[in-house]
Amino acid sequence: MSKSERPSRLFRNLNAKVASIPMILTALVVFVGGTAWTVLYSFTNSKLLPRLNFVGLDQYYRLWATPRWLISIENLLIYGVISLVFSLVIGFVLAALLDQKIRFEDTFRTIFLYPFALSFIVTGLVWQWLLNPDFGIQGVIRKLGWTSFAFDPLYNSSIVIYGISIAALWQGTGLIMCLMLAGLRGIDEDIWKAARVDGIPMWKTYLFIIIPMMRPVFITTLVIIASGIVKVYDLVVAQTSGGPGIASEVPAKYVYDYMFFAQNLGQGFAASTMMLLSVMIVIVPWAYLEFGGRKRV
Amino acid sequence: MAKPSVSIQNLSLNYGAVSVLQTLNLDIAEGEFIVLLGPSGCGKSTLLNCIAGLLDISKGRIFIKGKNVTWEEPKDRGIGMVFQSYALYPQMTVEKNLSFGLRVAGLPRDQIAKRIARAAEILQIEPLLQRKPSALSGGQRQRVAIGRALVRDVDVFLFDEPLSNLDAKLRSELRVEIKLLHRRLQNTMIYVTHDQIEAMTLADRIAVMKGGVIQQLDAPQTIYNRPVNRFVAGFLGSPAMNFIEGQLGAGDAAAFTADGVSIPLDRYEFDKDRGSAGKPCVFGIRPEHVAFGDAAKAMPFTAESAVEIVEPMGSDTLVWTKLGGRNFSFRVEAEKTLRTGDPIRIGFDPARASLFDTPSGNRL
Amino acid sequence: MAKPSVSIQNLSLNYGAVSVLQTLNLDIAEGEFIVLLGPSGCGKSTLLNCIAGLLDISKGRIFIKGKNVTWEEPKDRGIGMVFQSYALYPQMTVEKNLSFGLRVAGLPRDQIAKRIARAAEILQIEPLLQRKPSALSGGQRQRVAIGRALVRDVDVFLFDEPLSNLDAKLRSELRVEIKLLHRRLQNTMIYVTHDQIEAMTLADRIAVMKGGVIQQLDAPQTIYNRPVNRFVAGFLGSPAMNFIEGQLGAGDAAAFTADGVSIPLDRYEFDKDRGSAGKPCVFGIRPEHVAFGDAAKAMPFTAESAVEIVEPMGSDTLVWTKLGGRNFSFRVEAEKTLRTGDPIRIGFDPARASLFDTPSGNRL
Amino acid sequence: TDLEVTHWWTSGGEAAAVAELAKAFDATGNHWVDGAIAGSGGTARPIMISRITGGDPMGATQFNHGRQAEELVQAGLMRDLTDVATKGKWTEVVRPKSLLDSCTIGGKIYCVPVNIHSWQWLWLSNDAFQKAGVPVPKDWNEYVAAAPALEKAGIVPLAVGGQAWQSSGAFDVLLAAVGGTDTFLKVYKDKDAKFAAGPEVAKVFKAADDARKMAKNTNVQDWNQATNMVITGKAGGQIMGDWAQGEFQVAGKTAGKDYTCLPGLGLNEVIATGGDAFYFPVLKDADKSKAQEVLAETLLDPKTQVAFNLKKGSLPVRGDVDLNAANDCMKKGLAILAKGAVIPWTDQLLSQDSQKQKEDLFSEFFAKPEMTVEEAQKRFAAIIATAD
Amino acid sequence: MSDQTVSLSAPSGVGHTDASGPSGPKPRHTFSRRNIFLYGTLIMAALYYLLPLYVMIVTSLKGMPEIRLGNIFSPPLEITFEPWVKAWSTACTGLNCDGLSRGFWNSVRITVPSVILSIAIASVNGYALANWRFKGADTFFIILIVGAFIPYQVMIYPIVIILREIGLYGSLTGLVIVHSIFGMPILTLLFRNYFTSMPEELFRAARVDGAGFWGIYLRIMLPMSLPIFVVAVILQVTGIWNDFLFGVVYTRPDTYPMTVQLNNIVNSVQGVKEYNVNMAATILTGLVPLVIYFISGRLFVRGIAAGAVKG
Ligand SMILES: Nc1ncnc2c1ncn2[C@@H]1O[C@H](COP(=O)(O)OP(=O)(O)OP(=O)(O)O)[C@@H](O)[C@H]1O
Ligand SMILES: Nc1ncnc2c1ncn2[C@@H]1O[C@H](COP(=O)(O)OP(=O)(O)OP(=O)(O)O)[C@@H](O)[C@H]1O
Ligand SMILES: [Mg+2]
Ligand SMILES: [Mg+2]
Repeated sequence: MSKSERPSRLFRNLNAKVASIPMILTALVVFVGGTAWTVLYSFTNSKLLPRLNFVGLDQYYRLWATPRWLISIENLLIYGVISLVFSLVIGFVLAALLDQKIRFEDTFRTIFLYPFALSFIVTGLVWQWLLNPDFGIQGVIRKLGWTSFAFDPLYNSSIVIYGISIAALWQGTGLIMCLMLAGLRGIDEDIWKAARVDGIPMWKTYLFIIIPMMRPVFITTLVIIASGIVKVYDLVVAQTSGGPGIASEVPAKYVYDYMFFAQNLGQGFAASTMMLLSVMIVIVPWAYLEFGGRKRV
Repeated sequence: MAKPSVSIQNLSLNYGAVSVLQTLNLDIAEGEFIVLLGPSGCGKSTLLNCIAGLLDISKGRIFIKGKNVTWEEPKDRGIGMVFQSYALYPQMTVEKNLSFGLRVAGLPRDQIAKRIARAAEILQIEPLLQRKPSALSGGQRQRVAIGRALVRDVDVFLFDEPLSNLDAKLRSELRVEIKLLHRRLQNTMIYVTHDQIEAMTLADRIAVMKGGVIQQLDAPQTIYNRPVNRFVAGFLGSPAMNFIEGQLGAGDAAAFTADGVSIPLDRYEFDKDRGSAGKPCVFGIRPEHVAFGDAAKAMPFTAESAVEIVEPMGSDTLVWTKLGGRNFSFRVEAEKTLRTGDPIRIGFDPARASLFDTPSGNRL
Repeated sequence: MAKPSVSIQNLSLNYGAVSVLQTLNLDIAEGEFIVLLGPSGCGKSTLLNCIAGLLDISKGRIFIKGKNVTWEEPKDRGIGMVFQSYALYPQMTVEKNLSFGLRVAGLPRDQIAKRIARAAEILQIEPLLQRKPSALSGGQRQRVAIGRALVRDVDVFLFDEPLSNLDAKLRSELRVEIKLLHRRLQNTMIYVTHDQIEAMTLADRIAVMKGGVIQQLDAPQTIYNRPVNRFVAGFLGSPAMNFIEGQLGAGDAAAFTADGVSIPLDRYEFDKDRGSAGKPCVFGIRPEHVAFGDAAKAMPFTAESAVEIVEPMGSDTLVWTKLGGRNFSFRVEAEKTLRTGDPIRIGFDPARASLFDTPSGNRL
Repeated sequence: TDLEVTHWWTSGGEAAAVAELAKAFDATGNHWVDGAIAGSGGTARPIMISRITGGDPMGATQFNHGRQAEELVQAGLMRDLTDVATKGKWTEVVRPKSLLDSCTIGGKIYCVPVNIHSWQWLWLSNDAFQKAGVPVPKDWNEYVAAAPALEKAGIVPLAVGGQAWQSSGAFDVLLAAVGGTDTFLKVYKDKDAKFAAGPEVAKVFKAADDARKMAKNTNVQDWNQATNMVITGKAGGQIMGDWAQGEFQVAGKTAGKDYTCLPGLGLNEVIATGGDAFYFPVLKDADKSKAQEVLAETLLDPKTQVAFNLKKGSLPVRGDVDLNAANDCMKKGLAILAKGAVIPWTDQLLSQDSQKQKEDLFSEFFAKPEMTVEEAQKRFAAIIATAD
Repeated sequence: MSDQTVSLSAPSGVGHTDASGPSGPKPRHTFSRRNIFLYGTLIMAALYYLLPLYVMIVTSLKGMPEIRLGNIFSPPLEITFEPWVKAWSTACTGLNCDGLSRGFWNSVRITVPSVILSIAIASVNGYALANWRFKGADTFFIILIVGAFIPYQVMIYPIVIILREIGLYGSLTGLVIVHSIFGMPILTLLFRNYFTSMPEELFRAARVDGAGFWGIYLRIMLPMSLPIFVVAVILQVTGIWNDFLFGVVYTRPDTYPMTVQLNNIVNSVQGVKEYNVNMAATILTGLVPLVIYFISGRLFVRGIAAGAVKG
């Protein structure tokens, strides 16, 4: 009855392993399997249905020769930079303001956060409307007498992606603010006191002391924002459907359109593989650093 | 008396309805080392923060160097502060940590360099200047934290439990360093702690606080030997003072009686009127003032008892026995070998004891 | 030696590439109170967790009551454990906390009630049974945590720094309680701490650890008076032992020489061969073994010096001076009044000192 | 039996037309479960395909007839309707014959065409031209000439919605109308890239450039919103398929009086035989399979054909039905059909992939004035070169 | 320093010339520059965030003629609830004219089990990852986290195949599984961080007490993780309720969730767009998550502080 032999590795922690089966299955079958499947079929000329008809890198050559894909990438970059920078800045500023022991903090916080409860579809619809040049903001201001006023980002190819960003920020900054607020609340009170005794002005304290200290929060936030950016789709569809022309196309939409609309799965898979590849290059090293290295008992 | 360096007048502070400090008065002389001692939550940090200007007070005034600073910003009060958690700016090097406040204040470069060099030399942290706080040991961090106050060239230093995050050995080392620093700089220092050894060794005067009120403000020896009330008596001293509850004896000669013991009090100096016989009171005597064996025989009061527990502490040994039905401890040299159950004779001189009124806890 | 209660054989534990415990052997007798003492990070908790079965060991075997439990689940090892942070289940009442393990094990109700009643009585926590941990004071929580181990009716108690979260006063009180508990239960107890007072007062034997290796395993007094190496010597004792670096003197009579002092060693008991003259070594003497003034004159070794710092600690006073170019402290009674700069004579008996080889740190 | 039918007919006129189908089917004792998916074929098709390939097929589903369902059929997911067709003598009644050809793969019939949609229409608002003080144009060239006058009157000359297929379709119409039937076939049927880069097609691109200039202030997305601009006189006209007529009808407008329709843009009166067809996925349930047959029959029933197509504004696929109730425009269409001036439509000629590429190109072309005609034509030729 | 004689309760002002200076709390002006800046900025920001909601509500209460007048910001002259009624019960998609009402119940039927299942799985995963680490667990977790970045569109096809293979395609169960899969990465991360931040000793104590994997989870960990559960529930309810893509791809018309219904209503343009109905439908669709946010916003922030961002 006394076990002097080391029991089999497989059966130690058995319950934990059993309980993790859904996770393991999801990770292996859905994410790894699905991805591998996608990559495999990106080398075929599958049309409506997946078929193993290998054509080498043809889909990729075509992908990178397609103006729409290039525009999508460019848009994603612009949208990504804008979303990242502005959500972080706005989110942080709002959080910092709310952290000043103000009155009605709850009210303000709720106001900033509520758009997050709405889907991108709804967000897109509302902002499409607010930005409609005829009866949105531009129309109203023109009616007030300023007839040369122009604010029609959704109908102007060169700035349409910024128009989409406005809506995205409206929807997403609330959550960022919450994360930042939680981070700010986690900062040692003594740091603030030390800075005050040192006579460091508030903004300098934030800029040079607090923000560098909140690095982990910023990283978490960054991951959340970034995963949202890569996936952006609904918002564009709801707001512009990629228009005017193809000025606001994004990669996720390219994937979708080519897989289902153009019935060219191979092309869609090639595009998704490119997206995955870029995501992996950024995420995998980060994930390993963040979750893989640190060991705990 | 000389103009006090820090003077606190009728200070009150509430958090909403909770009153943390109540009409507190405290004058601190130039160059004095004051320790605020008290249990957790008694308002020590609060008081320190009020002096630093980090909390808005509810009532009263604060003077530093004769100047009314009640409404001044912390940076304009001429104070430097060291925090329990060090509060170093983690992403800056030690040098940046030290210089940041000065740079913000717009001091010329060479001045900054000079001050840092001086502080680094005093604290012996020159080799660390280019490191980040995360690459420092606890003691080194603490030194940098002190350095940050040092470079500000201030009149008053405030310390909020600066050593409580360190281990015992480091703590005693840094204690000596702070003491030497004070001797060298001759600044006024206000030091918060709940460690009585720190308080005893560092302070010129100790302010023992409880519930936002200063219980006793006096030189360490006075506080140790003549505590004004039972709280102070019990709070200071490790091992703690022995307390025996009983009452003043009847009859002419003053005596204290409890469960089968009667301690003569003719050698005890009463602070005030001794009160009537039968008055309930508490008798307190410190373990190191209790003699045993032959030495006990010479004492004005002796009793027989038996050893209950022996706690060897290395340098000396604490022995627990019973007196007046209460656990009673006394200290013996480490060499003495006593065992549980040994019968012993103990004795002490009531002149070294303290007697407290039971209801109020005040010294009699 | 009787069959050991706990026996650890060639235990090794690595975290990945980091080896925390290295081929460690330890036999603990039935009813013994063993304290694991060592600086932070030396592997005390790790060792305890290995015994409890909370960590998977890399090599070696563990026996409890003669049974190989190396791969048993914690609950089947016959151990109870008390944690530093109490680890009470916050959402359960005290009673539920105590009974949780028993309920999990499926004990009958009346049995559970009986055991809880007994533990509550031993620990005097009957009135608290219906409270939640958040409504308890630190000391009470600690008692409940002990109670949780108690109700399990186990052979071996494991304590992981059970008192380190408490304040000094409570700590010394609970220390006594644990000692009494051990006396009453006569269980084997393994107690982790880095507080040397706790170790000295509680232990039958102390295992001093450093870097995952047991440096010395001995009775407290032996460890205190005859430390096997410089680490153990320095780690135990507060105030710490004075160390003077120098070398063995030349000539016939054994002596220790350093910066202008020569200490005769003829009364010192060498552990082994004393080694050749000029061998670098460290001389260590505890502050309480140093006499001063008239008493010093009687000592085999005396020296003149001057007072540098006086640290009154209430019960006694620590005085710092210089010897052999090094800071040197000694303890005097609290009554003695010394002031900085006073010239003094100090002396001690080298028989009470320790001498260590400089490179290896081992006792000579 | 309940039969779920998915389709993307959700605009006013379309919904009314579907109701006719449902009514007719329900009358057979079965029940039409409506599975409308709003948006356009682009939104709906992936859902339909996912469901069919995912093993949860609906009872019947709409596709444009042509090559959209080709692979599903090849994968054996679609039901062979040859028996029903033989029984109903479809080969005889369906007209033009090319329609049934699109449903035929490997000699078997897999779909039921329900209507003929032709893209080649220019819808003009009589009101708008009146307001601008110019006569209603008779063909594309006059229309282009009238554009400045319309603009001056604050009217958008040509309404082209933001959806990609609208601009792409408009170009195809111009290709057939301005370039002519041969040009159209040479480009799309023969996929002659050299020709597509040549001068004949350049002419069409010139016309497309005109169209883009005329359309630049449209600011709406959906085709029916664009149609609505024509209905309300906010726009001069729209190049749109005959389904636009349904909207005019719902709005209570009369052809000839309120609006004018010019098939083939008044230049080349042809009609493409695009349109919608119903496909029937293979089902396990025997009852449902039976109901599928009933539905297939119902769809081609002459009465249903009339009712449906009147509402939808499209032409019936049977030559033998009575369309007295048809309005002006439909009659024009029927006449052309009768003349046999028909061409196959791009859905039948090109794969969805090429269609999509084309859509991307023209959507960009219409939205981006900086894009030169030459560049657009070059890219167009490239698409044709790789088209299949 | 032996000569100082300071009495404890010296009357104030002794030895000071300056007895009349500032005393008591520093005066604070309600309209200080700081406050004006602070509240000014906050109010401006609040306006930006509220504007769309205002427009939505106002528009949904107007009749179409009033909307045609064009000023979207003006309050309704005549409040009408007809758009709401229409959006809820009579708006048409194709032949179905029962508005959002049917979708609402479908959404409930989808959301409730999905939320429960996904949180159950994720919390157990997080717990296993935090407390019962086994070899390779980290690798799976990293895969999961990377999976959070995969655009959903990419996964539609493989999932169709997977569901087809296990025969759950088109069923509610299938959709619930899909939601659980895609909710897993972020939720697992949240729970893992939360459980990691709980004292390890608690877990050990329970093991010594003999509780096993499930015993510790159910009896010790669960009762302590209310804050993170609140966050998870809020995130999942909003996420699943708002989902369109999965709802439309993996269900059939009789089980379409509300968002699909909304899309149908909004995109089924019948002549002119009925903005008021669209807006009412939009608000109705967003109502459930909105209400949850308004009620539990405070808990949300607290929970995030507890789990999502560790310093
Ligand atoms: N922001 C606050 N709101 C309400 N009460 C507070 C606040 N900060 C502190 N207190 C209360 O004020 C009292 C004094 O707190 P303070 O921090 O000064 O204690 P302390 O003596 O420094 O204790 P410690 O030794 O634990 O640091 C405590 O009872 C505390 O609960
Ligand atoms: N999960 C882990 N992974 C890697 N190293 C670890 C881990 N846990 C502990 N260690 C290392 O093991 C060593 C021993 O740790 P342990 O907790 O046993 O120390 P300790 O003696 O209990 O210290 P303390 O007094 O601070 O509790 C430490 O150096 C620590 O850094
Ligand atoms: Mg404090
Ligand atoms: Mg430990």
